[in-house]
Amino acid sequence: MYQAIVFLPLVGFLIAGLLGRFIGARASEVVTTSLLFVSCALSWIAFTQVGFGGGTTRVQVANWLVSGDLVVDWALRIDTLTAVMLVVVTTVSSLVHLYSVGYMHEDTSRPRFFAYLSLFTFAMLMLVTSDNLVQMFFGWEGVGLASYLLIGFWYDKPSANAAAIKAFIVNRVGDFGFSLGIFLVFTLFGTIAFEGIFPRVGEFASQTFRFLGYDWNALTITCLLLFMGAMGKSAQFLLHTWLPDAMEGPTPVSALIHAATMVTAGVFMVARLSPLFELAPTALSVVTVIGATTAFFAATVGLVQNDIKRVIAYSTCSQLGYMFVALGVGAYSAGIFHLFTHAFFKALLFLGAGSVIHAMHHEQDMRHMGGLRKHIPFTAAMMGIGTLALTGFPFTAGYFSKDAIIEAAYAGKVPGANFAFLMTVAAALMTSFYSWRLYFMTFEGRPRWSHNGHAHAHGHIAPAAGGHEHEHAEEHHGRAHALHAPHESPLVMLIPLAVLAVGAVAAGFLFKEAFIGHDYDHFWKGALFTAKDNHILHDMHEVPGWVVASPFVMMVVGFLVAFWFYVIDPKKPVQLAKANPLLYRFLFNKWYFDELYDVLFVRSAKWLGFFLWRKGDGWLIDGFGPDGVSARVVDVTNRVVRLQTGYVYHYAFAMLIGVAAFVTWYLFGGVL
Amino acid sequence: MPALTVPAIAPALPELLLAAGALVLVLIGAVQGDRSRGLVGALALALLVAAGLAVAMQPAGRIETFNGAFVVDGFARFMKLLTLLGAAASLILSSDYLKRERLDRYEYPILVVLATTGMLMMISANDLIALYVGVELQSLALYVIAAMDRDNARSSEAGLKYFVLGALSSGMLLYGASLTYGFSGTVSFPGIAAALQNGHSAGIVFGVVFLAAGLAFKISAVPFHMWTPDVYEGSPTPVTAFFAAATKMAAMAMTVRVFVGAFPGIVPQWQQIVVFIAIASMVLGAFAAIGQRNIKRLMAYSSIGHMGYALVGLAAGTEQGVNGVLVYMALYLAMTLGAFACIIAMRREGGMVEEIDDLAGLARSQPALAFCLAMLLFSLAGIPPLAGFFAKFYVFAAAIQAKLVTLAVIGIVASVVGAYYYIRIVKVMYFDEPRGAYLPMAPGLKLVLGVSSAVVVLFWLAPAPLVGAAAAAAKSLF
Amino acid sequence: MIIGLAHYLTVAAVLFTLGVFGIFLNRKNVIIILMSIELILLAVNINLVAFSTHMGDIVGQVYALMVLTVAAAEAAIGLAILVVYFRNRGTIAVEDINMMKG
Amino acid sequence: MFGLGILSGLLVLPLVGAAFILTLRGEEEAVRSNARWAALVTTVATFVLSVVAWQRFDGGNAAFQLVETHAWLTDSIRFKLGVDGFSMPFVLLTTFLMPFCIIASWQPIETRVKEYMVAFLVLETTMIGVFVALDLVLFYLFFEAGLIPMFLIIGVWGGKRRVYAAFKFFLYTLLGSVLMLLAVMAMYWDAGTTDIAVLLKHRFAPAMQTWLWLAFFASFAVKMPMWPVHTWLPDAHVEAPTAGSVILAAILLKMGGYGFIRFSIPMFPDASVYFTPLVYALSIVAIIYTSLVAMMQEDMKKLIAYSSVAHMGFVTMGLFTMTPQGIQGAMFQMVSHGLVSGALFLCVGVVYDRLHTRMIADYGGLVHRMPVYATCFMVFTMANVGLPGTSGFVGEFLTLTGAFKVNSWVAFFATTGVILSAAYALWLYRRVIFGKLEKEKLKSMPDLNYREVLVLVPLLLLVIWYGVQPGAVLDAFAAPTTELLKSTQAALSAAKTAALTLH
Amino acid sequence: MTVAAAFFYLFACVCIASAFMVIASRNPVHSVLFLILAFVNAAGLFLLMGAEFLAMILVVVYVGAVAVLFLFVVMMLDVDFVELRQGFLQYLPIGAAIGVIFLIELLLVVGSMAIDPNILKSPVAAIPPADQVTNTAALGRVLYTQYLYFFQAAGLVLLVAMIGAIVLTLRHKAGIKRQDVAAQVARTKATAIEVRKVPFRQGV
Repeated sequence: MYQAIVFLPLVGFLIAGLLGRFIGARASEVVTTSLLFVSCALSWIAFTQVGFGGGTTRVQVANWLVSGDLVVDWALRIDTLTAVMLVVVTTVSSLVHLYSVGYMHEDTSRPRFFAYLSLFTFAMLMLVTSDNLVQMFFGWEGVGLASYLLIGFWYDKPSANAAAIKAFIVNRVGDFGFSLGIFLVFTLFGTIAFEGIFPRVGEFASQTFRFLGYDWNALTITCLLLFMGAMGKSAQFLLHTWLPDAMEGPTPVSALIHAATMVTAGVFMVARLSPLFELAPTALSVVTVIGATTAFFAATVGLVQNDIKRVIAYSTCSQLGYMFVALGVGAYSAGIFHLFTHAFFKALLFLGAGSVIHAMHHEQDMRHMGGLRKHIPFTAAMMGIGTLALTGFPFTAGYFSKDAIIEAAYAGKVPGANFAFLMTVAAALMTSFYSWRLYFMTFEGRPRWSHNGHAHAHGHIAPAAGGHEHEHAEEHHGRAHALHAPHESPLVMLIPLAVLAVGAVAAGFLFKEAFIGHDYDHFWKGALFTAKDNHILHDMHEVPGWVVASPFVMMVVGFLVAFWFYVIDPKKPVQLAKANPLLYRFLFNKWYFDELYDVLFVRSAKWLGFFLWRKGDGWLIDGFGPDGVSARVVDVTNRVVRLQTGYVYHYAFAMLIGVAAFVTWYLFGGVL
Repeated sequence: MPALTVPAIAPALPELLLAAGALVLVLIGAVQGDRSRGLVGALALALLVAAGLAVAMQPAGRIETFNGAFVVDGFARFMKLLTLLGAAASLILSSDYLKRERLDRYEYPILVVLATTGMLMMISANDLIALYVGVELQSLALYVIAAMDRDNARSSEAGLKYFVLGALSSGMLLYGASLTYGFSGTVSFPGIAAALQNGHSAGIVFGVVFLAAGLAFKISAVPFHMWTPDVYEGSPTPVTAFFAAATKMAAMAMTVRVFVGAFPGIVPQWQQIVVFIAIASMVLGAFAAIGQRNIKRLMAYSSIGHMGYALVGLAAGTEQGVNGVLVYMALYLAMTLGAFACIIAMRREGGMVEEIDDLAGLARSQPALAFCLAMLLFSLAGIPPLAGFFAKFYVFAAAIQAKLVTLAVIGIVASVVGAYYYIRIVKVMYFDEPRGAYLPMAPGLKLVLGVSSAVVVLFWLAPAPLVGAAAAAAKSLF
Repeated sequence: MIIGLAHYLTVAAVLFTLGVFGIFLNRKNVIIILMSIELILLAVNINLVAFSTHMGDIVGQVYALMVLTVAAAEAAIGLAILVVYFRNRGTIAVEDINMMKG
Repeated sequence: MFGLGILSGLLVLPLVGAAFILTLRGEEEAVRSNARWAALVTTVATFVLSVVAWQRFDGGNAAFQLVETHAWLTDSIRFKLGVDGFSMPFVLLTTFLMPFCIIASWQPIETRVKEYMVAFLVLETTMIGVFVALDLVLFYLFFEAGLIPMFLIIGVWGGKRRVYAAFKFFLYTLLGSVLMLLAVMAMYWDAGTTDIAVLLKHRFAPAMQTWLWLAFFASFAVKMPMWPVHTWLPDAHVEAPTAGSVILAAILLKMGGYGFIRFSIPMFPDASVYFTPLVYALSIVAIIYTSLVAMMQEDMKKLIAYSSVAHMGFVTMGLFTMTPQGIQGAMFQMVSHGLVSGALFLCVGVVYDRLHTRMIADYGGLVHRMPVYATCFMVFTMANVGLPGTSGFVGEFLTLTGAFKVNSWVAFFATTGVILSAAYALWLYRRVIFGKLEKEKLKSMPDLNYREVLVLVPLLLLVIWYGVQPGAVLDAFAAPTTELLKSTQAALSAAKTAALTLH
Repeated sequence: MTVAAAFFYLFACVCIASAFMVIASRNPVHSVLFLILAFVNAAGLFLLMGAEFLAMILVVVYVGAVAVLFLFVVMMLDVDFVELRQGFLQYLPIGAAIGVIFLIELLLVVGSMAIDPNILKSPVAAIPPADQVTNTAALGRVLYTQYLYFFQAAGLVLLVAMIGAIVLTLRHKAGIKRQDVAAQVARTKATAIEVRKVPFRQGV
């Protein structure tokens, strides 16, 4: 069964990828989507079996590589954590597949799209089922590849290509740390299999390891390196820059990869490695601080963005920060719980946004929307539910998980927990604001899409040059409907919205007890490790009342402000922005991270590369190496040849000099 | 009063054969005049072959005769065979050329035979007088054939330069010989070696220096090489081939015998000279050749370089070293003969061409010729698996064994520089656009080229016979 | 004062040097070079005879005899080449003998 | 047959084919066609023969197998052939890639086809010879002999600056190797033989080891090529015809690494340890420096060439970690790089044949016209980047693992290579394959034809297969690696004891 | 100072001086004459050393043959000797310096080095006492026996010289009448006289 869950998407990928050209787009869609639904159904079965029944299972698939004492297997490790992830991944993925059937119906490369989606799902499943770090890395990179391919799916768009590369490379920066972490684990433990590592963690709790000439606590440095990978994948502060750009991909991709599943891989990884992190308090503290910073930072940026998908992207970023805060303070289950609920409502938001974009003929700028509720009421309703869940409206999914995190942050003992508390509360306010801002700008108020702005948005799409076979569908779509009013999406797109909305509402109270409540031990069965002195799950229920209430208050305040700004007095935000131009521009430009990185890394790397090529290779190495030497050889040759004057007396003279030199050498050389 | 005994002449049979044959040829020529050109040429070739057979059939072991002035041993036989081979091959190369250039006079083969006689005498010389007489017999004949093309200013200039400098070198050689004689009391090599057993005086060392200068001139080692490019360029091409092939064999044999046979007691002293001229030759040969456009001139510098490599073996001063020299010379003979066969084949309707650029695109117009020449050039550059590599391998191995690491390193680096000009010719032949084909090759050229290319290309498959023979020959000197 | 070996060797050395000088300092004509060569050979002969006498060994004189003979032959060849050269170029000035160089 | 073993057969077979092609006469077109077919048949037959050898080969045994000896230069320098786990995969790699090279040259090479095929077949013999030679002199012979055909291949069938490239390649590598020749001689006089099996057991004095190591290093570093003696490679790669680049990248570069593992490390263990920091430093510089340089290239082949240098940096680093992971990983990296870079050059060749330019700027948006090509190229690009699941990952991962065990600095800097390699490879891919199809010339580009598919797909499958199941190759290295580490350790501890007793 | 010493210095000085003049005179004819003078004085030195035969040969061969040959060629080639080319002095300093160093070194060696007395004791082929066997006879005794090889080889050298000189210089010019002895001797009446019948009255 577990093999089926993992490998069915691979089968789908192979069929759609290799045969897609022959069997056609429709068949590819049907095959991949149905395989995914099978996989999804199996996952739910597995979830109930593992979560509410048996314990950990390990399924050996094959041997991967053996070198000396390094043994890497292809194996599936199924425990509750995995089961939760399986459910999340396959559910969202199958819904996204279904949704894409509608969303992408005019694209000409649908087989490719569905192949990529399935490939992604396979890689993600490999990631969450891995029983060792290397296989996890395989899945890790596999989802990276799929993400790269999907972001760059519309390869004609330079911005999409740039975003794809950016996503891959920034992730690689994280992987840099992850790889080092794996090497370090192997160096310390002599194995990279989880069951070999976890029992022995205790041995290394107080050991030091010399890394880069500095003595570190072995576990701390291990965890920090591994966490660097998680930061990359989960778009945490400093390595977050790729996520907003990744919105260049088709919206279902954003929902699947950049909201629900892939970006949570980092969270999953830290949770999976909780036995290590638990014994490395310094690392946990770093996780907390980074998570809190991300939560705050992304929320601030999200306040001012105008692109509907970008707002959600920053929101995702922010929410991922929440999850890391939970992990950092030791409330792993709270983090995973938020991951679980977040998958539903964030996928819902993205798919809803996709529906909006679909309705608006691929207009993404919220300034050109407004008043859409009348035209697409179902989507608006779904978005509303998603917004409620995200902002933590009571008894929605987000309410349980997010509030739990804020409480855990308050109760947390690790250094930085207080900071995390402050940040998360502040972020909760902003979350509420920007979420409602999004909702209001899109669905309420007066329509802004009938003006030139809308047409102008299509201006950049160059008319198709003759003979373009691959002129991609979106443009046709956009132009064909340019004069029509926004319309509701087809059913195939709305069903997934509905399903996810159910999840967004119900996932919280259904699973609260299992994840973080009384059924904790029974549910997790040791899949998440907590040290003996870690009582956070207990403590978080004991926090003062004002702490419990604070997120709710923040939510309400955020809602009211947004309502005031965007429904009652729409001129207010513009005035505010004009009043604080510096702050506005700082936020609007995402704290200038892209610019900074561009100067710091991209340009300097290019400059360095160019310098090394021209000056290093060209001038120094070749100039003093082969080219220089050969030039000198020619110089010497010219001189030597000039010695050969053609005059007999010079020749004779040379002979005489030769003899005289020898005689002198012997006479005064002391060799006689 | 010494008894009038008739010295054993059997050991000198090859030389006698050649000398007597030459006299007969002179008679034939004198009687028949220019009509006898073909006949004399054929007979001269036959004489060389016969002498070769005579050498080959001589009994093993070391024999001295003529009051110790003449020695035949394995070393001598080996080198004599090479010399005769070189002489015979260059005669074969010359026949067609001389006919076309209207130089085919019957004296030419006779002079070649006489020069070869002198070479054999040099190889067998076991005292300073025999050495001198042999050298002069050879040299005088060579001076003449260098200037054979007497209506050609370059040929006569070549002859003149060769003569003037050759005479100077003879003078130095003689001066050295006289000092050696005076300070050792004898002219016989074994005698000198014996006299040096109990110490040596500065006079001997000076004698060695002057002797070395004379010998180095004959093998065209730096700084006594200056004649080589001009003479190679100016002389008629088959004569150049003869210089490059036969003469070098004999001169190297003589050099080895003088140093190893007469001065084994002062190896450290002469080793320094040999090391120096070896380095200088290798380096100059490599560098100067790069600047050449005329292929004969290039071959001259190439031969200077190659003599440097051969001297590396001598510099080792050991049996392995001499073994290396012998292998080197044998393979060099094959390479240089093949190369000159190609050069002589460079003939278009208008006459001979000698510029390297005239080889352009040869690989397309005459692929077989180009392939052979390319192989020969790669071999000259010392690229394995061609024969030239083994030649270098043995001499450098000997140098390493004798701990002459610096010499070996310089030499091997020079060989890389040298490789440049060889592969430049390959480049011209293979990479450039064709310039028109040459006239068809004469059968003699084809024969020489075919055999030498085969040796060069296939040597690595069966190196043992030559290497074994050379080892045995080298052993006989020690 | 007894005239010993060294005296003769000195004379020979001086003659030898003069001969060598003659070859490379001479720019005028080739015949002088040929004569210089004869001087060198003469020096060698003096050396040989001096050693021969000094040691009471006749080999040196035999050697000298050979040198004499060969020197004569050499002179003949040399002059013959010179004549050929002159016919071609119309000059025997040493400075003109540089058609080939480099 | 004729007293020759199967390895001799591998050496002789291509030569027989070459000789046969040389004898071809007749009409121009017929000769061309026959030469192509003859070469293909020969290379395939050689491959089959090498597979037979592989069957007879016992991978679990660390000793030399299929050994045969013939009289050669002297009693102590013999014509000895044999393979062990280190060399067998390379023999297979060589024979495996040759038919692809022939097929890849099928249409692009139109002039002097006969000579071209002969050169390739001779080249094959020399390459096989390098890996099967069990005598040092014989090894050197084959090692250098390959220069001649390669020189001609670059020079005759190469691009615009082919002469410069051919000369640079030839002289550079020659200069590197001649010093090794001297070292070989010194070893001969010291050990009395050049039999590799005997030399592996011979202990050279530590002082001597240093010099020998340096001499061998000069040769292998150039061949590898290691920074800073790498500059011949981009030129040679760029100018060589496609198949020449393939061979250059896939096989010739491997000779350096093979030399390190066969000679430098086991024969000069003391010196190897002594010089390890140097190798590390050069490897790291190679990885970072050439990756950065690769990023700025405007010529596709040059970019791949520079990336080869970077990848070879992993190899040298891995070899000198003296850990099982490092060594096995390095060896695997070489095999993998042979497949991947070979395939990448083939990919470049595909578009070069259509457009006759290698400039990245001349392309863009190829995916519109050539989806299959784009897919293949993507897989190979990802393998080049070292994505898990491709063969590129296994080698990189293992070498880095080994390096980390020994020195975290080295691993730290080397790992930055994974970022940089992604940067240059993806950027190349984007500029060539993605984007709008705007250039007129590109609009009529046909996708891969059957011949090209035939060349690329097997490589693609192999790249992925070895990424998922590297065992077939990796396990072959296991036994000799263990043996090597054991003997090296023994030698080192012996040296240590000697040093202790001295004081 | 003995008479022998006086003669030595005389011969030596004149010899060296005339050798110098050989290379220094402007006119090659003078050079040849100085060469002759040098040879004659060298012959005198030989005489002082007791090598009478060589002394005579030197005079006969050199002065009689070689020097005359030189003169002959000098005259024949008819070169304009007067002009002394510029540039002669350009290299003189360095050339002279090297030459002088060279000479000094040579003198250092020959002047200071002693010969191993052992060598003196055992000559290879001792010169018989002059009062019993003349120098000429002594030479003759060894030359045709022990040193026959050299003698023959020298003959070959001379042969080469002869052939060489002929090859290089002999030219068969067309249109020159030559005496053909064989043809003269072979003349018979039949070949020498042609009898023709002349018809009458028609003229010749």
